[in-house]
Amino acid sequence: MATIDLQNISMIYGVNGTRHVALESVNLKIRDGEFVSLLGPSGCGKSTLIDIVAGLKTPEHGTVLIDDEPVTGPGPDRGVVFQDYSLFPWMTAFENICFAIEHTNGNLTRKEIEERTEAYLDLVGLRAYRNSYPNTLSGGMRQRVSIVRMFSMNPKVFLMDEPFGALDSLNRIYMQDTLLHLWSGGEEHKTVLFVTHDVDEALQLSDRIAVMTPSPGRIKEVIDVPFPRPRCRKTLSASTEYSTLKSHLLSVLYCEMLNEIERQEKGLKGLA
Amino acid sequence: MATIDLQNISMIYGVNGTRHVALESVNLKIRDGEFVSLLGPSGCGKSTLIDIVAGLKTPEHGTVLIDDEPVTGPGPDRGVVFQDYSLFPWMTAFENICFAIEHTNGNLTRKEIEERTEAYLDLVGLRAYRNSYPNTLSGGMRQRVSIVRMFSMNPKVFLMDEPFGALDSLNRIYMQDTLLHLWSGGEEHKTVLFVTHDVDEALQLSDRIAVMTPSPGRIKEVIDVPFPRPRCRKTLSASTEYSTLKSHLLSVLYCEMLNEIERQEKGLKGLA
Amino acid sequence: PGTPATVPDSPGATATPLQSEKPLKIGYLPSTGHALVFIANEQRYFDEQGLDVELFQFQNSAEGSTAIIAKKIDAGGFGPSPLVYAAKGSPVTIIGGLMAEGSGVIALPEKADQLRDLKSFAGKTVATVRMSSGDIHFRGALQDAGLNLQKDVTIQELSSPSAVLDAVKAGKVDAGVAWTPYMEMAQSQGLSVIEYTSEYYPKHPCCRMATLTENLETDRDTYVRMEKALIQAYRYSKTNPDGAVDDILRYVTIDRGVLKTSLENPHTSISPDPNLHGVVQTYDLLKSIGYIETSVRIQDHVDSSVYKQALDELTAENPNDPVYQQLLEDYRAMNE
Amino acid sequence: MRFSVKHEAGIAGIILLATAVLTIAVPDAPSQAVNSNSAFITVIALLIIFFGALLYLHPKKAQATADIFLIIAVVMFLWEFLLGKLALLDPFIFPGPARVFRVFEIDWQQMLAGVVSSLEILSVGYVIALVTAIPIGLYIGWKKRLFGAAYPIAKAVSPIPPTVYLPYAIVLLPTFAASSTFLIFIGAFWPVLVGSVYGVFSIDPRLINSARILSLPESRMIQRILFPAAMPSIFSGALIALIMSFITLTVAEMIAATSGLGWYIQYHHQFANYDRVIAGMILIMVVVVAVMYLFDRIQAYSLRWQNTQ
Amino acid sequence: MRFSVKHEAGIAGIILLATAVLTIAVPDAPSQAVNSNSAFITVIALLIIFFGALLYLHPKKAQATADIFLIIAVVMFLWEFLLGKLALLDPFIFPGPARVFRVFEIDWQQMLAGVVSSLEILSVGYVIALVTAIPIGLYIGWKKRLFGAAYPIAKAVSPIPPTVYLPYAIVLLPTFAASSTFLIFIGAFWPVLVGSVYGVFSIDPRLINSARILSLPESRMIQRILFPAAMPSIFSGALIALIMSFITLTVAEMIAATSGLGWYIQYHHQFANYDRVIAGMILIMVVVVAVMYLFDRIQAYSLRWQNTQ
Ligand SMILES: Nc1ncnc2c1ncn2[C@@H]1O[C@H](COP(=O)(O)OP(=O)(O)OP(=O)(O)O)[C@@H](O)[C@H]1O
Ligand SMILES: Nc1ncnc2c1ncn2[C@@H]1O[C@H](COP(=O)(O)OP(=O)(O)OP(=O)(O)O)[C@@H](O)[C@H]1O
Ligand SMILES: [Mg+2]
Ligand SMILES: [Mg+2]
Repeated sequence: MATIDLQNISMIYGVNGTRHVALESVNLKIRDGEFVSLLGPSGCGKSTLIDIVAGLKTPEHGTVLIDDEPVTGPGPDRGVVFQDYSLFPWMTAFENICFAIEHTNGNLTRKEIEERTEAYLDLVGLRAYRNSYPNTLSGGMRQRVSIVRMFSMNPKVFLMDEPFGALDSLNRIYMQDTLLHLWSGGEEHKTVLFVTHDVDEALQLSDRIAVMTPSPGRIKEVIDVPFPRPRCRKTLSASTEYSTLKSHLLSVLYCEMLNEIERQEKGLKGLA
Repeated sequence: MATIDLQNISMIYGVNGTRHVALESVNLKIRDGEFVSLLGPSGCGKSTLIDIVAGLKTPEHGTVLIDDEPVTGPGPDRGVVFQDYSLFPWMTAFENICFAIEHTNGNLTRKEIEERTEAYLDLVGLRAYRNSYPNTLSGGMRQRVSIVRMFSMNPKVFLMDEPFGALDSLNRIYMQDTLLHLWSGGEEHKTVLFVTHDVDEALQLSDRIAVMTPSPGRIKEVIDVPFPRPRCRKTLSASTEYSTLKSHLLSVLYCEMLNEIERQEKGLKGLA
Repeated sequence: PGTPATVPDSPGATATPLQSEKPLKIGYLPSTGHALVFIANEQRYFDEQGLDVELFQFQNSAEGSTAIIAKKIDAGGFGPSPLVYAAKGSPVTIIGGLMAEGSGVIALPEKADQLRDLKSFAGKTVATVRMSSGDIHFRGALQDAGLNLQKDVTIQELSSPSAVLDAVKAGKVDAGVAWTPYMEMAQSQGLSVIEYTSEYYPKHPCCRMATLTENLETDRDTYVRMEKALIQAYRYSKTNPDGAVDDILRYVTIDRGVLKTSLENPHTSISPDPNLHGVVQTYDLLKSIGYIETSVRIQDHVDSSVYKQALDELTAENPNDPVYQQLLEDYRAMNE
Repeated sequence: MRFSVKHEAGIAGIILLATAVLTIAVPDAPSQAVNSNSAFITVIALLIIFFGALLYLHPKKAQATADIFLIIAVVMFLWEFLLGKLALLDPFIFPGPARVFRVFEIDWQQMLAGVVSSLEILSVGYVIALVTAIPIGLYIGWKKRLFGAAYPIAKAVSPIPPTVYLPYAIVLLPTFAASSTFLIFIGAFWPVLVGSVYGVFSIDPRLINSARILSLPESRMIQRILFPAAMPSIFSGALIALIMSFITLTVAEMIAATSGLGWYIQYHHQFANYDRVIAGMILIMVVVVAVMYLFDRIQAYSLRWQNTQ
Repeated sequence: MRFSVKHEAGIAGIILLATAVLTIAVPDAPSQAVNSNSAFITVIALLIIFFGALLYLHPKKAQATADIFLIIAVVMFLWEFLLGKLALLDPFIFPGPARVFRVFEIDWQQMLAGVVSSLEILSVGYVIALVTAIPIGLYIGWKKRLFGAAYPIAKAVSPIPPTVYLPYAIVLLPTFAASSTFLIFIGAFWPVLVGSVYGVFSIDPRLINSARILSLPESRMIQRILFPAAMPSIFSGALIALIMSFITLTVAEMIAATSGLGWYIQYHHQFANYDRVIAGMILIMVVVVAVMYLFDRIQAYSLRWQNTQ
């Protein structure tokens, strides 16, 4: 059970006297058990928004309500996969997950914790790397540990910031399926806020997609994804409904960005 | 002018007494001005290979020849975009690029260096962020600074490790075009070794694609991409030749991984 | 109060005209033991002797003695350390004295009575400052009384006389060895004096004025003049004790009353005399209590004649001065 | 219930005032009595004014200011009450505040001269230590071979107490001032060296790789990469070095000094003038706070790229 | 042309041998002469044996070993030649090696006792400093409010020289040994504190965020996140603290000690026995090298997650 209600969120970063508006009046209501994706150009404030919902940053204006309670700080009800998947470098992969379980599922015995950890490592095929320190893992491995660490906290809300960016395509599909399974599989639906750059990924996974404008970030449009679940990747992407939705999404997404890109392209000529 | 010749490269990591074979007998010849992509599952040793060619790691066996000269250390002839795009946190975006130009294009005046830096920042639309420290940039912005920093070194060889992973789709396409332009646009073709997880990206950009096996990493197959240049994204992806090549590539890539994934899926059931 | 160079009541031999004053660097410790140096400087006796004296303050004897050896200063009076340096074969020579006696043993009043006899120190703990004059003479006295320094008493060495006072007051030790003006401070803080070391070794020397032997060979006259200034200072301290107190207070920051009592204390004597006999006695003590081990004869490192010459010249200038007469007498008793 | 900053600041002010009232109204313990308590009263008045000014000028730092002054106020009050009025501990080594602050009134000229002369040898010795230890430390940390050889030797030499250097400094250096400065230098040298070496060691290897592909010449590598990257650790070493230099002052000023912060303490310590010793300590603290303020500003500016938001 | 390690090791060995030959064959300067040079010869022999053993046992570290012993050999040779044979500097404060090493032969019992008693107060004081300063430092670094109030006060108090604490330690603590230990403690405290605070400050904020979403209780946060993350900086502080403790030994052992490393130096310094002072310094160095070896092992183990390549 968890609803997320973003009320009129603004965020301003003040660096060396200058003020940079990162988010402006963001309003979004996420229902209990809903899967919402955030799409938007680089630098539009997606990570900032995730941090705010997680309670790690305090917005300049506005409030975040989780189950109608205002957020005042981080809590174990909200798990986060960070864009740069920060694992604790002094803990092995195993210990990183153990540690998360230990502090969010209070009443487990040591043995149960370790069993669960093993299970989660199996889930991402990293059993052989249980005793490796993060420094010795490849980028994709670290990302997978970071994802299962979040799963292992068993929070009500999943906040995921480009979680699958460093994965090869097969692992990516597999992790998507796993995410959907964990989202809907347990006794209760999780509520998911999912940042991605991949339009297909957003369409495959989400109930709704929120598209943001470039900085200052605002929510431009929220698009319903009406496909029934479980969805089949192949048939879905072949359907015309899918194509229509995708091109609509792209046009919304790109309309403002194209000007920007055009400007950049001039730079390319300037370089020669 | 630069050829890359990987001769029988093996790499073993020794951590706390255990030995982990990351690369095994990798052989690959890249011709002058060629664009070669590396595809492979997470953890197969792609980043390790890039590091070895860059001269940052010494292989256990084998040699890397650049223009028939063995590599003994890093050199300004090889530019690298790292997977985690490490910028110097104490330099602003502007200074990061300036610094790279300054040390690789020895005979420029201060003014020329700064002008070039401006041009490169324009190229990725980050002029407004010239005085921002990396800590205050978004993931995608940092990645773009890191990419142009490499371009600005004007090396003969581009070594790029998942350079576009954190970019939104439009910026990604734009950066791909920019890369192709810089690769072929100047007086001399650059030689590119490009790591990606995106099969489409590899097909759109490369002359050849090397597919690697999961650990220990070996080169399983090298596939020619025969499409003429300049390539048009839309027409290309619609062509049947493209589909055939793509499914071949996917089957090569996945055949070994599928077993692995199947094993992982059992973990998912074990978790419930 | 600033004491300008008044017309000296003992006109010094101003053989050297003032414009070619001889520079001389003297090291001292901020302690009442160096009173003669302070008075000579304040009363401008050095100037009268044609010396352009520059004073250097040190915080302990070791550094001061090193500075002499390193020729960074020309002379200085640093406790018994010139004796030790001489014993090491270092080319220093003692030419005069500054202070004698002045040390004593203190304790809490309730303990003091039981410790009147030296033998009663058996089994007790005593705090001292190693290598201070009091320490040497107290150890010597214990040994003379038949106690074994290693077995019969526990001697706790501390870093300063004030630390000794603290330790005695805090009851960490049974008794402590200190010197003036700490003896007076101790009394003002409620401690009792058990005995002064002058009772063990009358007229035993304390700070000695020393210089490098080679300085005497090349420039003896300068040191004679220095000694003359110190003798004049001695005379001043005898004839004008209040003025002396003022002069000393410019160099040491202690209570005026305490300083005055300490100068009037019969167990303390300011004296410019080199006291060859006393030095030999102390030197022998240093050896017998195990502080030094040497074959060097200390007699080769004391040159009383510099002082004698200074005294003779002054007496010649003022044949009837009772202070100088007394000093002459003392000289014969202590050096010949 | 949590107090607001305003409440807290108010309480601090009231305690300071109470201390002043206590000082004036209640007679000192006989063993702690001084001619006049005016110096102490003045200090309390100055504290109150300073407190108000800080609150007014830096409203953002009101919390820290209130906290600090609350602590100071409580310490002053207890000091005056327990030692000044009740003389609970040996009045000789534990003088009351009135006696201590009176020293400032009497000795202020000497103290001022001491601050100037100490800052002189301090700054020269400290700056030389920085200028030599940072490059050497960075270089040792960077060159694995040098590290293997030089660092163990440096570590073996480092714990030699400054008093041991004293005679050698006196003999080998031309002037006493040079000897004092040398002692400050040697005391400050090791912390900065250790900080620099550790700084290089804890640099993220990915940053080092980023730099290596530029094939920088060594000097540039040290100046532009190792130095800034190791900066946080260097600052930590430099702070300890600063503390060390102040501590070494007492030893350095044993040689032929007649003024100085360390000399003042050492000198009066010798005469068991504990009121002056404590006054000297307070003086050192005041100087240290001022120097640290400067230090913090430089550090904040140099590390402005770190920990943003 | 670059020498191979073997060449270098050979040269170091030859210089050591040459020193021995020089010692035996050429008479000492008169001012430096001692009854017997056998102690020095023994030391050189031991050095050669030790050198060979290290080369043999740790072939991987041959380069560093050869470098270090080359330096030692050159120092020994120059020392013997310039001071022992030629007596170029004042023989009184600059004794030759034969005179210095003879001290070990004579005083070894006393020295051994000194090492034991010093290590005792050293380890107690140092460990107490670690145990108190690390948690306090981490906590101060973590709690912004505490940092604002406590850290400036800590910095103001820190530069008080240990000699000033002496009388208070003597009066307030029950035994002289406790006073000595306290001085060691206070000397080691500040570097560890500063290292811990800076350690917390330089933690990557992303790691802090990772930890915060787990909503850890404060104690866990400190133990499991701040402590390991700040570890490199804590080690840097702890190393400086170790150096400081050895330096403070000379002051600490001025209180009623009758043996000890610092006491030995201080004692003979007072008697101007410079051969013994230098022997004491060498003894301290040997002890420090041994202690540092232990320290390095602990550090390498604790930071094994860092810089793995
Ligand atoms: N410093 C290291 N120490 C020990 N093992 C390492 C180290 N770096 C990498 N490895 C191991 O080497 C293997 C290859 O790592 P590498 O980073 O090259 O993979 P990759 O192909 O780049 O993967 P990804 O696509 O996930 O980035 C992995 O199994 C990893 O655990
Ligand atoms: N700590 C900070 N200080 C100042 N500005 C910041 C800070 N963090 C982010 N910003 C700015 O806020 C804006 C939004 O950043 P954010 O990281 O939320 O973008 P994003 O949507 O996640 O982008 P990306 O897709 O590239 O990760 C950017 O312009 C960035 O420069
Ligand atoms: Mg982001
Ligand atoms: Mg990789």
